Amino acid sequence: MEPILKAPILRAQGLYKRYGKVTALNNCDFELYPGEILAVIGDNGAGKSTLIKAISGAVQPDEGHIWLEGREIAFKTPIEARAAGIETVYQTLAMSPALSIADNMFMGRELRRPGIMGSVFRKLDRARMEAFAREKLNELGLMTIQNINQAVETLSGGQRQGVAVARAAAFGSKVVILDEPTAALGVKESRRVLELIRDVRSRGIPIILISHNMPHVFEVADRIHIHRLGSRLCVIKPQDYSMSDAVAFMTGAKLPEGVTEAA
Amino acid sequence: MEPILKAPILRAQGLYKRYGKVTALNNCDFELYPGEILAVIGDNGAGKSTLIKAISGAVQPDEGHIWLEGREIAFKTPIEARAAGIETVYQTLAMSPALSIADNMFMGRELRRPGIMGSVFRKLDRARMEAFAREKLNELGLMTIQNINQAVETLSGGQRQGVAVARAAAFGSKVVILDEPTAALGVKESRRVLELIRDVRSRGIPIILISHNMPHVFEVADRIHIHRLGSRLCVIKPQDYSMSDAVAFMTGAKLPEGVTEAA
Amino acid sequence: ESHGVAACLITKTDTNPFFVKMKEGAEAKAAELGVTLKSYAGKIDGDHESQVAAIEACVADGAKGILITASDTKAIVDSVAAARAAGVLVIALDTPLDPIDAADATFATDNFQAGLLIGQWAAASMGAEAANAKIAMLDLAISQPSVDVLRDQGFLTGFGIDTVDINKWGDETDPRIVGNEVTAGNEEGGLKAMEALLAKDPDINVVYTINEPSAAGAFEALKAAGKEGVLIVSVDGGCPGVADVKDGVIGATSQQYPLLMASLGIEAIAKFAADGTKPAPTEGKAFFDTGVALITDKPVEGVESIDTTKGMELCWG
Amino acid sequence: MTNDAKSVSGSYEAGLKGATETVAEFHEDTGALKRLQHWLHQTPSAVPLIVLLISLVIFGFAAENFFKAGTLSTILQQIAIVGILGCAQSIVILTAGIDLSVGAIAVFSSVLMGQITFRYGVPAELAIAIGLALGTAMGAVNGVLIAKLRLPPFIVTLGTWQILLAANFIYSRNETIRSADISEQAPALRFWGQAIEPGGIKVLYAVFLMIALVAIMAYVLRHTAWGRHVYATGDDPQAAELAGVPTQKVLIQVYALAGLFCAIAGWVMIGRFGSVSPTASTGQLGNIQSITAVVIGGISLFGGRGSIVGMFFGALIVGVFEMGLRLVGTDPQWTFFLIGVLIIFAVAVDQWIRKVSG
Amino acid sequence: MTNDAKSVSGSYEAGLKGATETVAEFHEDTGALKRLQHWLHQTPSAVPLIVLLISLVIFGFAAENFFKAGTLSTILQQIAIVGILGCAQSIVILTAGIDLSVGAIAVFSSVLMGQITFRYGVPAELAIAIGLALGTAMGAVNGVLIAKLRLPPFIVTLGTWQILLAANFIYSRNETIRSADISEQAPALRFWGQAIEPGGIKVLYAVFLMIALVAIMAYVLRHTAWGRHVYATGDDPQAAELAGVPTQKVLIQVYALAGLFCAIAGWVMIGRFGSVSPTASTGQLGNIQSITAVVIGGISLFGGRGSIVGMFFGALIVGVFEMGLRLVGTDPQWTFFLIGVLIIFAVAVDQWIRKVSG
Ligand SMILES: Nc1ncnc2c1ncn2[C@@H]1O[C@H](COP(=O)(O)OP(=O)(O)OP(=O)(O)O)[C@@H](O)[C@H]1O
Ligand SMILES: Nc1ncnc2c1ncn2[C@@H]1O[C@H](COP(=O)(O)OP(=O)(O)OP(=O)(O)O)[C@@H](O)[C@H]1O
Ligand SMILES: [Mg+2]
Ligand SMILES: [Mg+2]
Repeated sequence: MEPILKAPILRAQGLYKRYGKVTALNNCDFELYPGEILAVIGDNGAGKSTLIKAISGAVQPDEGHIWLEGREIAFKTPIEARAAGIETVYQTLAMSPALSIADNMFMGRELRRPGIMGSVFRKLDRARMEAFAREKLNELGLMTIQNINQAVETLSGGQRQGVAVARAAAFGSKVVILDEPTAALGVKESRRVLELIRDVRSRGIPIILISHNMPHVFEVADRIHIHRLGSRLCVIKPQDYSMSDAVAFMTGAKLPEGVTEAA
Repeated sequence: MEPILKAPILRAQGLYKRYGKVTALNNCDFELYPGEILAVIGDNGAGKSTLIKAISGAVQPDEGHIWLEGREIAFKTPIEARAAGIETVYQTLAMSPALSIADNMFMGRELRRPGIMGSVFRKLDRARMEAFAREKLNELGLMTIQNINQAVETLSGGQRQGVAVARAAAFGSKVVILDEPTAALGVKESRRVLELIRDVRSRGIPIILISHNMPHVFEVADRIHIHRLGSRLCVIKPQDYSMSDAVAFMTGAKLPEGVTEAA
Repeated sequence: ESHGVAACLITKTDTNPFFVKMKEGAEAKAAELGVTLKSYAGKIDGDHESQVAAIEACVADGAKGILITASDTKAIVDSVAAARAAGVLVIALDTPLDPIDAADATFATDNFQAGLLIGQWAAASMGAEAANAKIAMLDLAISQPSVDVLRDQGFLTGFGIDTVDINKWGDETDPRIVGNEVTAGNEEGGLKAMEALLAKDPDINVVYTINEPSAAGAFEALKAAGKEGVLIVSVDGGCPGVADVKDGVIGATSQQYPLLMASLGIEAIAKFAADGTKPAPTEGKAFFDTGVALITDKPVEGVESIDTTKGMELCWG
Repeated sequence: MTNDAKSVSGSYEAGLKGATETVAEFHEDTGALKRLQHWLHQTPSAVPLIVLLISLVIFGFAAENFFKAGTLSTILQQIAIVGILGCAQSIVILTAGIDLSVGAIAVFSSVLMGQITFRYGVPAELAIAIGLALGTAMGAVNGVLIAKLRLPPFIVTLGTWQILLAANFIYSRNETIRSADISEQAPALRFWGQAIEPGGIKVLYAVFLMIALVAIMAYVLRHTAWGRHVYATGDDPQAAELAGVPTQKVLIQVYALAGLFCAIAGWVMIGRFGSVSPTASTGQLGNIQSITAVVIGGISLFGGRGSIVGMFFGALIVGVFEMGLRLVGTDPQWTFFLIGVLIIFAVAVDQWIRKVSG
Repeated sequence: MTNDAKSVSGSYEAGLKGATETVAEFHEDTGALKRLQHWLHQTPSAVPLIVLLISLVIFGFAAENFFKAGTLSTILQQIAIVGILGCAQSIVILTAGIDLSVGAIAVFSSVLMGQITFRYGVPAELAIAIGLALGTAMGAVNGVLIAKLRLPPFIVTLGTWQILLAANFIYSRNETIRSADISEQAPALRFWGQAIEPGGIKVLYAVFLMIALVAIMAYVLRHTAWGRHVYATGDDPQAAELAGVPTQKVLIQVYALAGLFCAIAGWVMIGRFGSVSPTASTGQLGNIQSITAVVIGGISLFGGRGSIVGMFFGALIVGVFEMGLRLVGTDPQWTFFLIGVLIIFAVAVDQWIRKVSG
């Protein structure tokens, strides 16, 4: 697979984001190519989440430009990004605690009953939504969810994350962004998420995967974007480097060839 | 090391916890021996967090008994557990988002100024608390925290978890409980947490570690409590079984010898 | 024999001493005649909705008669009609309904007259200086319930100031008026309103107040500002108010007779229950006037008044 | 090094083979008590209903005239306005907001309908439509200030409460429009004051309107996407925004709809009182009354939790207390006192039932 | 299999050797504007202060009598009571609660102090002490109901508001104790009504008391463990509880302290108004007024954020608006209208400054 030849589907250049004294993004560049799985790795607090929030409209960068399929974009809300086909699982999961699993999965794109009940009375098709939610969760192996009408706040940490991942995978149409999707997941559930990621790619949708789990990253990623101190240090291919090289780069123990640290 | 010979420091028997239709703990037993690192592993939603919440007073079990150092206990609040020397990092981290890192680390055991300012005017010794917090975070390698007065809500997911872990490790006196302490942490930071866990044990304090990370579990645990469907399936020693056996037990792929599944 | 007769008293509020005394008068008379009396009140000044709810409760409870001091003289007319249709005798106390024949009878005081008396007294006391007066108007509430308007406009009329629209206070253009402020009819409101008006013009020399508690508050503000000898006039005639007239805090006040209204009302209900006769109005008026008297220790030519000793005998609480 | 990585996780993931795929099933307690508890848990509005029933029984014993059909229908008609304002307040509070201006919008709308008819000679039907539109607009202004400028709802509606109440007095020139005039010249204004009288028991149209509004809103909140968005917005606005709910739009719609409900309440007020009075105490007290109903009904002031049907029972509880105490003949100050006690008591019982059934 | 595991993570953790240990440092913008922004960010009470200064300037131009020492000291004395009630309200709101009963506690306490002195002939000093104790007890009852029974603060204090106000009227028999009697027989009751007059400008003791209370509470909230616990309790009560804050105890203490402040306000009321009156408007309006001050001062109604100094400026802003508008305008209805507009405007400016300085 050589996605580098095509034009990037998503590109960012010179992003800055400052929070008071803290600089979360510091002249950061970014590229995502069609059909690839791009992993983003970096230390805690390196600015990975801020980067993807800038892309998905959850945060407005102070400076910099972003292009989606060649057209410059500046999403003001995540809704705009979603409408453009970018689906994101945030690290904080972004779920309404008091609402049920199905409600959360279909938030903002609810299914309505067929016929007059749906078109005139705009009645939700709960049965269909619940069935869909149950199916997606089963695909992830989240068998322990005993009650599909449970409020999300009563789910275990991992179950909650599973719901968020299932939502993004089911609805993403252009780009799917996953911020540490397996952090709280068990062995079995993590494995399913990795399979799901591959599935999504096989549907031709590129994926941005943020993760601290090196084996996972090296297993599924086509390219790895290494983030350090608020900007992209380098992009490597998993075939060309070992995990310990990657770790050395992101923690500052080693510098990749051809790069000199700015600070 | 053969801790099995001593009396357990913490013991629980026949714990039940039901949430409406959901049974989170189902006749669960538990033992922790002095000076050991006990790992608790299990699927998402198996009831691990509920188990440790029952122990630490954050949740009251519907039935069952718990003993600390041979005396039966029934903590009504986490404060009572803390006063008894049990320090816990909850999966939800339990931090006040709007308060600073130092405020959060010392919540409930603040340091006061020496002399009359402290004893009469009860003034906090911010300088000392901040220095301590910074030191503990540095020990964890959380170098990217640029401002010790940052509100916790502005920290990255991993930074936040680091603060919670540092707090528990610094103050635990009898038992330290860690619920997925490395879930959001980077490679470097995770390594430091594992070192810290060993440190704490070397101070003679036993640790309960909940984790989905099998290599970590097999690396540091003295014994592994495998949780399944709300109760203890078995306890194994990492020397006696392989990781894939443990995974097989917890996901129900295999049954350990001498155990027959109840359901 | 009026045993077993149930009656209701519905006042505007039940925190204003005026209505508290009215209730006491009614209770005393009811006990004397063996009438069971239940009392209700609005929650705030101008609250006619609670009064409507109270009328409905009285009807549901099978009362024979209702005594009511209307918070809004027009707005409760329908409920009163419904009560009368259910065979209940409704008597308006203190304030006539609009139209006045909406009630079976009215035992009222004339609030405009009360204002008029203090206005005339103030003008006469000042003599020629009245042309240069600087007047502070301390009213009740911005919702301008009818007592508020009647007393205010009565005072201005008595003082000789053009009221412009007589159904509304605050629209006057006479430069002698420094300003209107609302007081909620208590000391706190009177004090704050007076402070504000003094900040606007420190030379105020006449203060109209809606009632005696607000007059007491205004006096505190004037005292604190070191201003002596300002003419304060008020309405009500409660015993603390008359004492304040005696002490020179208030120059003159118009006294009303809530106890009398209430006891007359109870008697009328007892009579109606006994033989079905309804009370008749005062000769030449559409209602039974229970009267107003000006109380002052500094009487002036041309305005009839009684002194505080007499006022103390007649005062109601 | 992909192979390397595979082997790393492969080293233990081998254990996954043959993992059970069945959903865990625990046997369910099916005792009657358990079921009751479960039902209470699932049906948040059941708790205020129980409190309501208890208070009905108590007053039935305490006041002899209480259990007459006339008394009960009077209670319903007395809460009609609070109930409609409560619909407005409920949706606002579900978004974690608060609307202190509900009463002011209601009174001002009723004054507008009346004055537009009588001052300018506009046909009553048109005046009503204008009044409803203006009420909606007032609510929408609240919504825009809250959603777009991100001002706290409490302070925005505190401001508009004062503004609208003052505007109401200024515009109406404190004039009450008399009931006789309305009956003669603009009976449409009094529409909701009409009643059906099956078996001599008078039930106002207004009561049916209130029940209909509650039912419609219960449906909308529970069964439409918009309803779910209202809950999500109140539950965790950031999460809702990230999950794709247009929270700003939802907020503006909610406040505008609340304004419409308030204007409807204003129209109902004309029917109920017969006249149009700018001094109606709903302007001052409508907010506290509606919030009380909402909170007794179990809707959380922090947003996102509770049901509008609960609000309806909450309004009824207050209505029953007030009427019951009036019939018992307590002195007004004692009535206030006891209503205060009972409000706390009602919520305490509610909380207790929830806990026991937790 | 420990060795096995070691090798697994060892396979990539080798890369950690030599990882940098320095803390990341970014250069900081040090322009004047940036610094101002930073200061605004760090000092939440600065924003209402700016709004206050702006409104002072505007009214200085608009009303000729505004910038006289007498006017300014009148403003201070007019907000003294609201300011003290605001201290009570601030600590309650910081815990994500609300106290609707503040005004009622204040009025009832003042009535108790007065009646205990005059009805039972108790020395005024002792009566004051009893009044303060009873006020604290009333607050503590709120606290117990909220913390122990876990009832919503809004509804508990709505209930106690009614209860205390009614008790106040019943106990006082609606009687006012006249100013002349107090001056003669119990001058201690009027203590806070005394004034110093440097250069002829009168400043009440009450004003100094208010400022002292704000200063003390600012210190306590910022610099003591208890203060931090108050913030944590309001911020996320579950997290605070898990982290070891005795939230129930904190809540009870907070409401009891609020009760004490209210009782102090009641004592101040006697000094300020001269007389003791159960009908004082503070009983009805004290809650809304104090909440307004708190919210304009930038304290979040959702708890955990804001400073009590901001509340002080918030109270001043309202005081300045009210006085300024009275000096400019004439008709109280229009004044009422404009105060509504200005309250919204003040908060909008506040929000705008925060955003710009974000
Ligand atoms: N709202 C905010 N206000 C202030 N600082 C912030 C805010 N959000 C993020 N930061 C800071 O920006 C930096 C980058 O945060 P970010 O969440 O992007 O890190 P990350 O790479 O995702 O880390 P992790 O792996 O731990 O999730 C951190 O130092 C964090 O403290
Ligand atoms: N408050 C609650 N109400 C209802 N159900 C709950 C509640 N808390 C937990 N549960 C349920 O109890 C079960 C056990 O949850 P728990 O959090 O203990 O799982 P866990 O083993 O810690 O899972 P994870 O690894 O994902 O953290 C789950 O099915 C969860 O949905
Ligand atoms: Mg992150
Ligand atoms: Mg868990």
